[in-house]
Amino acid sequence: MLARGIELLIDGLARGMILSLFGLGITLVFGLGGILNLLIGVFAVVAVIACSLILGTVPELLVAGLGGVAAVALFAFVLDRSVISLVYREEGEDRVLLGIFVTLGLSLLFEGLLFVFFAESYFLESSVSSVSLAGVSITGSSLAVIAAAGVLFGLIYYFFNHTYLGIATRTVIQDETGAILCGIRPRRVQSIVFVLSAAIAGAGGVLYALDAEVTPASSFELTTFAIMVSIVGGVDSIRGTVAAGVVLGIVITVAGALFGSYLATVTLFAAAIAVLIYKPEQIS
Amino acid sequence: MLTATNVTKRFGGLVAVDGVDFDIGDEEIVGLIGPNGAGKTTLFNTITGVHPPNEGSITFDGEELVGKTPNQVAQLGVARTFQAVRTFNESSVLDNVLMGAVFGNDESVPMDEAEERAREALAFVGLDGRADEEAGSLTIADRKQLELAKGLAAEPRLILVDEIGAGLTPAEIDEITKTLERARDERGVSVFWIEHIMEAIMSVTDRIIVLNQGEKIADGTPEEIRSNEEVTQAYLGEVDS
Amino acid sequence: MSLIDVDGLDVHYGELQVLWDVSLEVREDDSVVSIVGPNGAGKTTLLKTLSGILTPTNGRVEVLGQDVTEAPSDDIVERGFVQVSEERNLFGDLSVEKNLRMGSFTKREAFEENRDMVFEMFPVLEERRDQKARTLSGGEQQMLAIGRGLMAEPKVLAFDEPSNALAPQLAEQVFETIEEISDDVTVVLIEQHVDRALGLADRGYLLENGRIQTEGTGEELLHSDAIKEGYLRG
Amino acid sequence: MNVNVTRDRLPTVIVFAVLLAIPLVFFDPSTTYISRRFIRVMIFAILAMALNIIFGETDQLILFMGGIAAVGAYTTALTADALGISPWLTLFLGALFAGVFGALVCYVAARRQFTVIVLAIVTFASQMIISELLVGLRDITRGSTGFPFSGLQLPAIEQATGLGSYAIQFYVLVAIFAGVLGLYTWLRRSKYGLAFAAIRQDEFAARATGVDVIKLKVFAGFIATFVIGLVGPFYGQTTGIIIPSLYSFNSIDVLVLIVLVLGGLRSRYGPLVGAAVIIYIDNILGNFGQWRTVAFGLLLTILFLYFRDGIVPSATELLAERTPLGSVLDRGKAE
Amino acid sequence: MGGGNGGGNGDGGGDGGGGDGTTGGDGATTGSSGGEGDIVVGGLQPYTGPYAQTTQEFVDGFNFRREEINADGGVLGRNLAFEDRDTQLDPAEASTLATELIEAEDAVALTGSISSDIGLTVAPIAEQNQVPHVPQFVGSSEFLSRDSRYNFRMGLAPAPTNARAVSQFIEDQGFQNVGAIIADYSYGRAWEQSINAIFPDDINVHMEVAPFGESSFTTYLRAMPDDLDLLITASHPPGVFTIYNQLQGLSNVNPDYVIGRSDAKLSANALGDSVTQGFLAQTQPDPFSDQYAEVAQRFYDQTGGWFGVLNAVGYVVADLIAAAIEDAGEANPVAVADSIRNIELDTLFASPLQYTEWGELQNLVQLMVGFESGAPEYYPDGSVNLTEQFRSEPLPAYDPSSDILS
Ligand SMILES: Nc1ncnc2c1ncn2[C@@H]1O[C@H](COP(=O)(O)OP(=O)(O)OP(=O)(O)O)[C@@H](O)[C@H]1O
Ligand SMILES: Nc1ncnc2c1ncn2[C@@H]1O[C@H](COP(=O)(O)OP(=O)(O)OP(=O)(O)O)[C@@H](O)[C@H]1O
Ligand SMILES: [Mg+2]
Ligand SMILES: [Mg+2]
Repeated sequence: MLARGIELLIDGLARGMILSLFGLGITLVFGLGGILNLLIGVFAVVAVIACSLILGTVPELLVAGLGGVAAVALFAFVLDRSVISLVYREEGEDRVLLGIFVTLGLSLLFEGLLFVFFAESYFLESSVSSVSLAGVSITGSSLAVIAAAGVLFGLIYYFFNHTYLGIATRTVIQDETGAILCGIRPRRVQSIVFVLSAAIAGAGGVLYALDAEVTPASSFELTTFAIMVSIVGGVDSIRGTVAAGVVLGIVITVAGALFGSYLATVTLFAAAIAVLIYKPEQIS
Repeated sequence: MLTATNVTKRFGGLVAVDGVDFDIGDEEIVGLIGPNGAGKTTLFNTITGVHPPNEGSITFDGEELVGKTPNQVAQLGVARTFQAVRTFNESSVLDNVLMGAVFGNDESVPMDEAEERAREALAFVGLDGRADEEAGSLTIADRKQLELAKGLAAEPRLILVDEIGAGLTPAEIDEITKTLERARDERGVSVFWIEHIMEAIMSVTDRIIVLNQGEKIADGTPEEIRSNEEVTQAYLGEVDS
Repeated sequence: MSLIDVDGLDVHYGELQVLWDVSLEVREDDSVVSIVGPNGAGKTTLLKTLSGILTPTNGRVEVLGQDVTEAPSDDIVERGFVQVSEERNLFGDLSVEKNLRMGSFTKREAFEENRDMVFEMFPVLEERRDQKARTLSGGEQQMLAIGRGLMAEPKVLAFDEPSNALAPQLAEQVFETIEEISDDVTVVLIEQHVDRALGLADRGYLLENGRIQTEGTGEELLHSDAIKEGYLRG
Repeated sequence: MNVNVTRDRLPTVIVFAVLLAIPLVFFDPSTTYISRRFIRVMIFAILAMALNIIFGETDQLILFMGGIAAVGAYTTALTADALGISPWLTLFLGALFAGVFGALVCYVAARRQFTVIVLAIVTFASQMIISELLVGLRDITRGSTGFPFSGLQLPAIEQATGLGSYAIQFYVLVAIFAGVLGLYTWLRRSKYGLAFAAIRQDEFAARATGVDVIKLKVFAGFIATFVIGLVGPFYGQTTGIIIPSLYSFNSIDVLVLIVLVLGGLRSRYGPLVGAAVIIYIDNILGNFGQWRTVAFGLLLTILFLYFRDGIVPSATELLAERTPLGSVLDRGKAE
Repeated sequence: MGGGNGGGNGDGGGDGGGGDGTTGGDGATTGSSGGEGDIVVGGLQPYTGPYAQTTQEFVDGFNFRREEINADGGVLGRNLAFEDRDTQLDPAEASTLATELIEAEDAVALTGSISSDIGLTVAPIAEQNQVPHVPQFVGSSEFLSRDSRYNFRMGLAPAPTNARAVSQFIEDQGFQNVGAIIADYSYGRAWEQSINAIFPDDINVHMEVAPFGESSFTTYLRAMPDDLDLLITASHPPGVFTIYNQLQGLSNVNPDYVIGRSDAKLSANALGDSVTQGFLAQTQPDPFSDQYAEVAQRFYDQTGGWFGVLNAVGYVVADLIAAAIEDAGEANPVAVADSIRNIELDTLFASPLQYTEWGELQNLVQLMVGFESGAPEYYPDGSVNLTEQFRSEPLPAYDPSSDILS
């Protein structure tokens, strides 16, 4: 019984860490620049597809995974320089609204393209094998996810708390003019963060695909989860987003085990609503 | 008219307003001064229902304000302006004042009468020529006047004014000070006024209340305040005007 | 050589023109240059243009002999022009120390040295180095804003209404600090306390309706009719 | 606030004359798909109108329009079925139920001072829950296979007028649209309009001015969700089936948002024009086969980037510059 | 991958006359746009959404057969044209498109529909307009009623029929412990009921119900007994691949066989080599027949692709509609529906295609197809080959008035 409980928690943790990564993709760009990036799911899917294409030639998952993430970062960079720039030209609520709609349009566009050219199901296989310890069996993918996401969180934490550029991104979140006055170029920081968020979402996608099927149709669902996690986590708090992802991951996993069916999904959304009603002031 | 007893407001561990008692009479201009962070704005917020006090009672014409929402307090006849001006910048100047006239009052005023009141309030602050402009296009000084007009259009008995002089030139401060004075004299409105600009506040107030770290440390005529040692130490420093 | 040379500046917000043909100069031997004028005259707009937040429609801005009219903001800070803005623009959720660290974004190598200098100037900031900026009192925030401005080792430090909304005691402190700083750094000062501002200034400009009306030494301006009528009490 | 009444009525007269003429010109028993498209335009115009009231006027972005429409549709159909009466009789009940539910959500949101985004997410999550429940409570709702629905016809009137059932349905929707438009116009010109403007710009200041923000937000929320709940059953009627996937986020909310924003937020005819344009575009893109979504996404991106103020406001502005007619159309926009 | 879509649907223009590169020149009859032009089949394809790939496979197979037919002189001397629309899996959209295809394009038949939602929405439209509707995949038992005359089952049998085939497989292999993951929507629940009604009483069945959109099945899988002989995932169609993949990561749940979806080719593509570890595709087309091999060879020669089971379903639909029109002697929908109902068509299915009067597949034979390393003869570029694990007896048609699903 206890073993089963631990298994559940670990499954939930792995799932939650992936959710956190997706959530971070939203948090960084929305908290920083006011753009609710509905392309997050597309980024994740593109990374998975790129990774799986690379696996065709370089059959090493780590390399291919990094390749996939790099590809999606490049994709995001091009978008940022072109369309997203037009959005950043607006300010305040105009930017928020335009951001939502432009990324909505773009996500339809790219989803459509993926449906036409890459409509298959994608999985990635990790070479980590499952482990059994004192009656607790942990799947290889969970281990891989927890390890990789853990490293990523560490890097992200270090970046945002200990590097000039990382702290600078937070200054742009808090006060764009203040940042300019310090000689920081918000637009450049925003670009870096946009690309970074795409890369993080891409990494989330690659980890997700270790376990579950990814198709172009996944992108809507992934975006949904990303937004929920980010909002529940407080939208501009990196720590909050990570915590929210982990908690929601565990909630949905445990609820699935306890209630067994559609109530799990209901529980997830209900939990999110409850958090928001209880603590709306967290959210800017 | 307004009586506060033992008003205390805490934010977490911080006691922003600490057991403050005071009252404001009819047709009186009362100043509220104190160092930055003394709790002046917070005191306003406890009166207007934005941050109801944790303890104490505030009555207005005998009616308890604690527990009322901001709009209920406004409708009872307590108008206010904000430290950072909060006019409705996308609406016309007239509509801004109209909002005050229509909603700042518990009587149901027909639209055309409300408009009459609004125009009159605009004239009172000297903005009558600019009724159709967008509020956002006014200068800060004019927007402060506009906010005042919006409050006055509700025909309140008391208006709370938060640092209306900040950032204005001396000439503009004089202007707005006169408007406040006229509000009392011509419209019978009491004014409760937070200000850091001593020249302005000393010149027209009947009484001044001084807050320091949430506590009331003095309450008296401008002369008394000027010569109060504690006030000088906590607030005025070496400068005295 | 002049530190700042502004020539024929026109600035618009969208359709709305706010500055007309503004020319002014900050010289190396100035210690304080004051810009005064009524609300909405365009003083803040002028400073924002100098900082590269706004781009002029016409005219030129030179900082330390280099044309920065179209330059990005970091170039301007790096060249030595920094401003302490009207709203202070602190980073509320960052600690005092991190705010200072961001101030040295363009002078990273000198961060520790400069930080210690700021702490020396404002000991209270050292006491609060790990406190979030938003929880500071108004006066402390103003000190932090000034400190952050100094971190970039500016040649010219501009202040936009530094005493605004400060209690008289604090306002006085700030003026004293400015006077102190102006020994090392050239200060551009915008103030509603016209008498104090012009009292400190070597030279001053009167800006009205987006145009420079008068210029002169602080003393001259203080006694000019234009100032007496509009800005000083009786 | 003075409105020149006769001049103001001109666009209204034109719009409704066109709407009334549409069935006579375009509806033909051999091309019912065209009738269906027009009905779809009306349905989305009304939905966008509802969103215009709640989001455009009071800045409450709700993303459970599909869910609310479903609440209206299921309540209407299931109670009619249970009581053995015509859904015409329970239509109001469905709408009321939807409206009360919507009002409740708005009340919680206003009390807890949700920001736009929080409300959007909370309603989105509610939408997900509603969909799950519709599928999960299959004993009541018939689960994911839904049930056929065709009770909202008026055979007597069809016979009396000689008009087809699609034409009748279209006219019913035009009547609802007229009602909502009338209500909206009245709201905008009364003190509600003033209060909405205050709430939209600065809720905090609005409270301090004496505006009962909570009451007004709940009021706007009730009207909007009532209208959405009212239209829900008609959407099922045109499709011939009431089924959870008919009322999904992707098929309702996304489209309504696009329609409203492209048509013109806070304009009286924006929702109608937006619905017509978007559904027309959608129709044309039907020929693109598997490239449809690509083309639609591309077009949307471009439209949003370059027509973000909405078609109606942009057009009236353009007209106002050129001709006196513009100022006529513009009425009701700026006051 | 993804190259398979170059060939197919370049016929978006669709206005009568020339257009199609492959036409044999036979359609040179007089009327350019009116009655004697192409015979149009309408395609309600969910190009956007989770079935994008599935529908594309279908379209490729359909167009392949259609072009062959046209190259062969067409049907009744006329070209068979395909008007496809993206339904986006939205019922409202699908119903309008179905009507439009019938009214504006004069479609003689509709096809392409996937999922119960769309099937159930389009079915009454087909009945009202008296146009035959042959979906790709609609498994809902409610798709057909005893009164249906214009709707015909195709690529996916209803759950009771599938369960019957699985039941035969279980008896044949002597399985004792069987697990199933049930999707929490009507098709999944229909499986649940069918399993309860049809499976032998003396075996242990363990069922777990998971949400429709679930992406993490580890929890449900852990709850399965360790010594499973067979795990049924076909009862959770959208989860099949994910379930199988997550199963690989669990050391203590090791069924010998896993029944997944019918699309062997997509399964192999998605799951890679692991598909050889017991994955089974339950198919209606028979990939081991000579006829199938011939077609698949032609397909490979022309497109370089692997002719999979889903391509075969598209192929069969084109075959069926063309044959029905020929039988009817006219491109009249009512007559075509009539001849479909009476047809006995030997095509790529494991049994001749036969319908009940209400449109249910009759005497259907299903296969359990396994995988091994290697490549099919007709697709030498492949890395897995198909193996026949089991072939069912002819299955009785599901009768909507029976009480299996109550
Ligand atoms: N909503 C709040 N949450 C937490 N603390 C608050 C809040 N509002 C005010 N405070 C704190 O309460 C104290 C008093 O603030 P208040 O705004 O009343 O000062 P004030 O006297 O108006 O100062 P100033 O003259 O600078 O405007 C300050 O320390 C402030 O940080
Ligand atoms: N973002 C803006 N958009 C449009 N107009 C603006 C904007 N900012 C300022 N203005 C207008 O430009 C003019 C000059 O403003 P500016 O803030 O530069 O004046 P200022 O001299 O600094 O005044 P103050 O003493 O009030 O700080 C004013 O009329 C103001 O209304
Ligand atoms: Mg204050
Ligand atoms: Mg200024």
